[in-house]
Amino acid sequence: MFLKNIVVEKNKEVKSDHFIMSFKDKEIAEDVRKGQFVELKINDGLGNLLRKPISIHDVYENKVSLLYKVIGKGTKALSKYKKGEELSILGPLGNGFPNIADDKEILLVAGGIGFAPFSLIMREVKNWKLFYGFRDASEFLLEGATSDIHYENEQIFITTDNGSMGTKGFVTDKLEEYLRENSQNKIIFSCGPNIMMKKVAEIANQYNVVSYLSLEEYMGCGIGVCAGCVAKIKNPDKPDGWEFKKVCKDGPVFRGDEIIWD
Amino acid sequence: MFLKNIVVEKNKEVKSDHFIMSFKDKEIAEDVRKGQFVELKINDGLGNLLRKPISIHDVYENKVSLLYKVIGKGTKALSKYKKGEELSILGPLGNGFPNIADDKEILLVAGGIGFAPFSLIMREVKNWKLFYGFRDASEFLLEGATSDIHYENEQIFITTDNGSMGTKGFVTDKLEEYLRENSQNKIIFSCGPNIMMKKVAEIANQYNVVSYLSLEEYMGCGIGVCAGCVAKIKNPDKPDGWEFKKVCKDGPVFRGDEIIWD
Amino acid sequence: MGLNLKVNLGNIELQNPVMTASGTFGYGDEFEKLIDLNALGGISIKGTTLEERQGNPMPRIIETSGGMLNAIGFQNVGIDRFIKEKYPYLKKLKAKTFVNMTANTVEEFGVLAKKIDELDQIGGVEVNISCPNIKAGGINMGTDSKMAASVVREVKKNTSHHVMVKLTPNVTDIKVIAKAVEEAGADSISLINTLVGMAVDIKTRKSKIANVISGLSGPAVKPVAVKLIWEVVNTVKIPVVGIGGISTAEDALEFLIVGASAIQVGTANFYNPRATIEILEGLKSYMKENKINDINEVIGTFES
Amino acid sequence: MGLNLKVNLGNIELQNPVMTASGTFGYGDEFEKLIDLNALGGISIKGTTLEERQGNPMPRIIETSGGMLNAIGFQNVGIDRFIKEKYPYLKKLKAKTFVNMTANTVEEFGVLAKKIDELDQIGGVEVNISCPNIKAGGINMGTDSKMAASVVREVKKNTSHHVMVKLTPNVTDIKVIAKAVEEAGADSISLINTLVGMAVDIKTRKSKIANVISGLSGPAVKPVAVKLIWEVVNTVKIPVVGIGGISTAEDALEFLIVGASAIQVGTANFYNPRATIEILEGLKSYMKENKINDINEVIGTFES
Ligand SMILES: Cc1cc2nc3c(=O)[nH]c(=O)nc-3n(C[C@H](O)[C@H](O)[C@H](O)COP(=O)(O)OP(=O)(O)OC[C@H]3O[C@@H](n4cnc5c(N)ncnc54)[C@H](O)[C@@H]3O)c2cc1C
Ligand SMILES: Cc1cc2nc3c(=O)[nH]c(=O)nc-3n(C[C@H](O)[C@H](O)[C@H](O)COP(=O)(O)OP(=O)(O)OC[C@H]3O[C@@H](n4cnc5c(N)ncnc54)[C@H](O)[C@@H]3O)c2cc1C
Ligand SMILES: Cc1cc2nc3c(=O)[nH]c(=O)nc-3n(C[C@H](O)[C@H](O)[C@H](O)COP(=O)(O)O)c2cc1C
Ligand SMILES: Cc1cc2nc3c(=O)[nH]c(=O)nc-3n(C[C@H](O)[C@H](O)[C@H](O)COP(=O)(O)O)c2cc1C
Ligand code: FES
Ligand code: FES
Repeated sequence: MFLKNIVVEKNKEVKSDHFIMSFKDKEIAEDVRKGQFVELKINDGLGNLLRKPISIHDVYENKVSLLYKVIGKGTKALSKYKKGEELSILGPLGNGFPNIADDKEILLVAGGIGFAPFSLIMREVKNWKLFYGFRDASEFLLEGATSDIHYENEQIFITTDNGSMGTKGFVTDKLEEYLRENSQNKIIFSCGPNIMMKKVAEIANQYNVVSYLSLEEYMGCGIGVCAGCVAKIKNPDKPDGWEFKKVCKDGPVFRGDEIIWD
Repeated sequence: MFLKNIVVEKNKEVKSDHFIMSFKDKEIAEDVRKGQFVELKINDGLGNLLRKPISIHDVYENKVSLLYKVIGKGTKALSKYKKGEELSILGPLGNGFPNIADDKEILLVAGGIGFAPFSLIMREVKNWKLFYGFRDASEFLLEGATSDIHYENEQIFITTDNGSMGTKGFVTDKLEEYLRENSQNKIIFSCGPNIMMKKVAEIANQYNVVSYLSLEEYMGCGIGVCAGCVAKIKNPDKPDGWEFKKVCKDGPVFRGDEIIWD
Repeated sequence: MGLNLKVNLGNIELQNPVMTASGTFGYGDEFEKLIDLNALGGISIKGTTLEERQGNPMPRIIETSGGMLNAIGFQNVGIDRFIKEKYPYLKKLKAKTFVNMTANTVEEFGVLAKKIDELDQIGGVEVNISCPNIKAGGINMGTDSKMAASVVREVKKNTSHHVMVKLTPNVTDIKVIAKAVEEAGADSISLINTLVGMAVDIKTRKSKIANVISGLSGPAVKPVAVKLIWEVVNTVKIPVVGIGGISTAEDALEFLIVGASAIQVGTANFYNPRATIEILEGLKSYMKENKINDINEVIGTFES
Repeated sequence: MGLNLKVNLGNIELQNPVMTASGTFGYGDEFEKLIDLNALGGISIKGTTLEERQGNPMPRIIETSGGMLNAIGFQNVGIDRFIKEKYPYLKKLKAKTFVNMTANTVEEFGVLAKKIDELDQIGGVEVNISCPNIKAGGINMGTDSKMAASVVREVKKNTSHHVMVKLTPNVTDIKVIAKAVEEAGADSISLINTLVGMAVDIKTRKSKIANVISGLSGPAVKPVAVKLIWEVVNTVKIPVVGIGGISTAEDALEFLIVGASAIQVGTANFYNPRATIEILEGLKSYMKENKINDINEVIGTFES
């Protein structure tokens, strides 16, 4: 974990409202594990007091990149940063996805901007398939954001809400379809809206596949001291059979069968 | 008075920490009277909540310019504005300096950045002399800021704190020296630190010259509704012989012999 | 399709719930070049006292993080000059005028109320009870339920106008004060007035505000205001007017949703003189987007 | 020339006046990669209760203008696990540990104090009395001078450690509470805890925080904090520790100048994990610039 000012090398809109920001930093690049995130301090006065969590999208030869969607005032202000400007960054943070032996196939299930942390996995791991759902073709991030990652078309399953690309419908339906045929030696990594991930956990359970889900919560500190970002995680040792774990420090990735959704 | 977004045309450091910002606006340009000011909303989140008052430095063919010194976070943020960016502006505000018949000589007495409102006068009025005091030669704004205004060297009396330009000493001493010789048909306009203007008022009184001083106070609204910016002004009709007048609306220019300093 | 923005404060109707807060809008006229005053629901004038007052020494205001401190000290023209010089302008507006007033004794509140009672074209009086009671050794009347109630009774005795009572947030239990003023006859309650605050100049080691103690307002105080208004709404039956850090339609909606029947915009008028109008426009957009015809369908719909 | 930054809180000495505030610094260890913990004056740990607690449902925090709201609900490991798992690390630091604790009954405060009394390497306990008293129908103990005093007496009875009592700002008259806890034996007072607040999601019309009522902290509250601390300093003889919106050395100096003997940094730790260290450096620069050798020459030098 580092706290430092990085110098923005690129900050560019790749699809409507979706930006990639990149910077060079050897220490961070070498320290990153897949699925970790950073906390950015956006300095536009006091309008954005707290840091903003953004996943590490990709790392390549000391270049770290973030893929983010503008949804509010923080990300809006982030999108205004220009090449050469400095930004205080805290990270890498959290426990990412586990390392998986090559004989297992990793099924990546992404919903919308939830695709962000998967680039690094697609780059460094061989045996994967991507199930990627989004609203409209204009939000397809695979080309704009990760043009230099090599993959076969058969590795990718796309669904959109409006059918403008891939199959019209839910990405979780595609996932189930696939698992129905081949559920051996699979493992699921997922990131996206809660409603989607809950479904992923159900399907994983149904097909007896282990799933790892990357959760999102509003964060105060990012380092486990404020307890602002918790998720209900099963723990038989606790009186009620669960405890609140910190998404920033104990997560953001948790096993799907240990998460209690309510 | 207008409330509008202007587009920054220029925002450039002319001397160390002294900037000129200019923009084109016909309505404001035509409405301005000498010694008025505007209130700028610096939009860097909530770090600068209130507007900042800045004098109208110069107006020339619909181009309005402001001359300001970076002294705190507001002016710092102002200095970051780039050509093409928008800025909300409220003004022109206040009562400026009175119009003076040509047969009177106007003695402009400026201290440091207090020089700001005088450019417009030097441009539009003929019969003036400038008494201009500042700390160090590096803060001399006459060349950097007003290069296209024509004047004779005899019209200008300079003093600096360290003697690096003009005479070493107080500008008010120069003023007195001058008045000692010629106090007929003179009128004084002054802008600068309170301590200087208080002295100007004393000298004016001593030589029986009318003086108009432009006061500075922390401002809330700039339009006379908050009563945050008052100055003690003589008024025989009030029980104590004075009242608090609003610098933003009743001023910023007041007659020197009516101001009560305490 | 016409949107209804009319709201009622007990016996009076406002053409919409957007008012201005006392001390931040002068007597209205200063804003006539900047906004259409006739578009507003109401205008609460600068706190008026029996005699003209010059107020506190300078400096009186300073910016803080997300807010500002002020200690103006009720500089105002006094009730008689208000009636002669300011009222004629205000009475012609569609926005209802609320005569915000304050005093240092219960009796003086009565005298003021009687004078205001003569004005036939106002929305009501707004009684600012956050003032030191000189006879009771300077205790803030707004923090003592008995004193607060006696001020309200005295005002009610002297005017048949709508009596809005403005509460201070600087109390342990706002419910007690709210109940007391309701029982004393208040027709509505407005809150919050400023939070007490202070700021130090580390160079001079003196206060940044001459009066030392000052009042905090602006976006910084909004969460405190929303909470107190929600508590008061759940305590009294009379209408409540929400104030505190409102600068956008979203802010205003927070207050309406927790149950405020109207809102007042204060500090925002300084940095955005068009804030009130923009809030009004924003309320209309919200209603359209959410297919709401009547703003009253928003008020008090908070789900806890 | 050596600068002296040592300050005394009654019977204990801190190597400098910069502490961290409870709930914003965990148990210290999380910061070890980011700052030199041995450089701090003191660390107040996350509010500890008798039993482990899971706290409130999510969401628990939200940003506001210049501040943030939180309703964590005292998620913590409980006093026994604190002693076993966290204390061994903390006791080795030069920064003095203050065990911040809270409970819902007076008796439980006593039990906690007794357990803490066993720890020989701490600076003291910090008693957070802003908690509902279950036996007294949920009234906040920090807002009632009698309850506050009885908590302090119970704690004093059960420990010989330094007892710092942390006050809530949500009261009409802080002087009454401060006097009561001083008379009950408090060795020092720290304040402010958070201001009560609330925020509404205008889309769902529900609270943005699951618990509805939450606590406001951060730069937004600083003016309120400075004012209350100044009042308490002028009321009691025991040392006062200033908290509330401190994020820079200038902020810290405001509190020291009005008379705080030390300060605690809270929310700033989140957005600037190096805030404490930067404050410390800033204090030193201020002393050098103003030719002050001893930080105690700054404390309480406010000229009103
Ligand atoms: C571990 C983690 C990784 C993330 N990775 C990415 C990513 O790679 N790309 C991406 O586009 N987004 C990512 N997000 C989401 C991103 O943090 C939010 O979109 C961003 O904080 C929104 O800020 P805003 O000011 O623009 O929006 P706001 O207007 O402040 O709020 C919009 C919504 O964003 C969420 N949000 C706001 N602030 C925070 C905060 N401090 N912590 C958590 N949630 C917040 C809230 O749910 C809020 O309702 C991630 C979130 C987490 C927790
Ligand atoms: C009528 C008038 C005309 C002015 N004209 C000019 C000009 O032409 N050029 C120029 O450089 N400066 C001018 N000033 C001063 C200018 O307004 C301040 O320098 C500026 O507001 C400082 O803001 P800041 O945030 O940079 O400083 P801060 O760090 O906020 O404060 C530094 C000091 O600036 C003053 N100040 C800060 N905010 C305000 C405010 N809202 N209103 C008044 N004073 C404030 C205070 O005395 C404060 O101590 C004028 C002021 C007034 C009242
Ligand atoms: C400069 C200033 C002057 C004020 N004067 C008065 C006043 O005279 N009477 C009154 O009842 N409230 C007064 N207030 C309080 C406001 O009406 C309002 O209650 C408070 O500022 C909170 O709202 P805001 O955050 O929108 O400003 C004043 C506030 C400010 C900032
Ligand atoms: C997320 C969070 C958790 C907190 N938890 C506690 C706590 O457990 N015990 C306590 O006494 N104060 C707690 N506080 C209050 C802080 O210690 C401090 O008094 C308050 O936040 C004001 O200081 P600040 O503005 O510097 O944050 C908490 C504050 C925050 C923001
Ligand atoms: S964000 Fe603070 S504990 Fe996770
Ligand atoms: S700044 Fe508000 S009255 Fe002058």
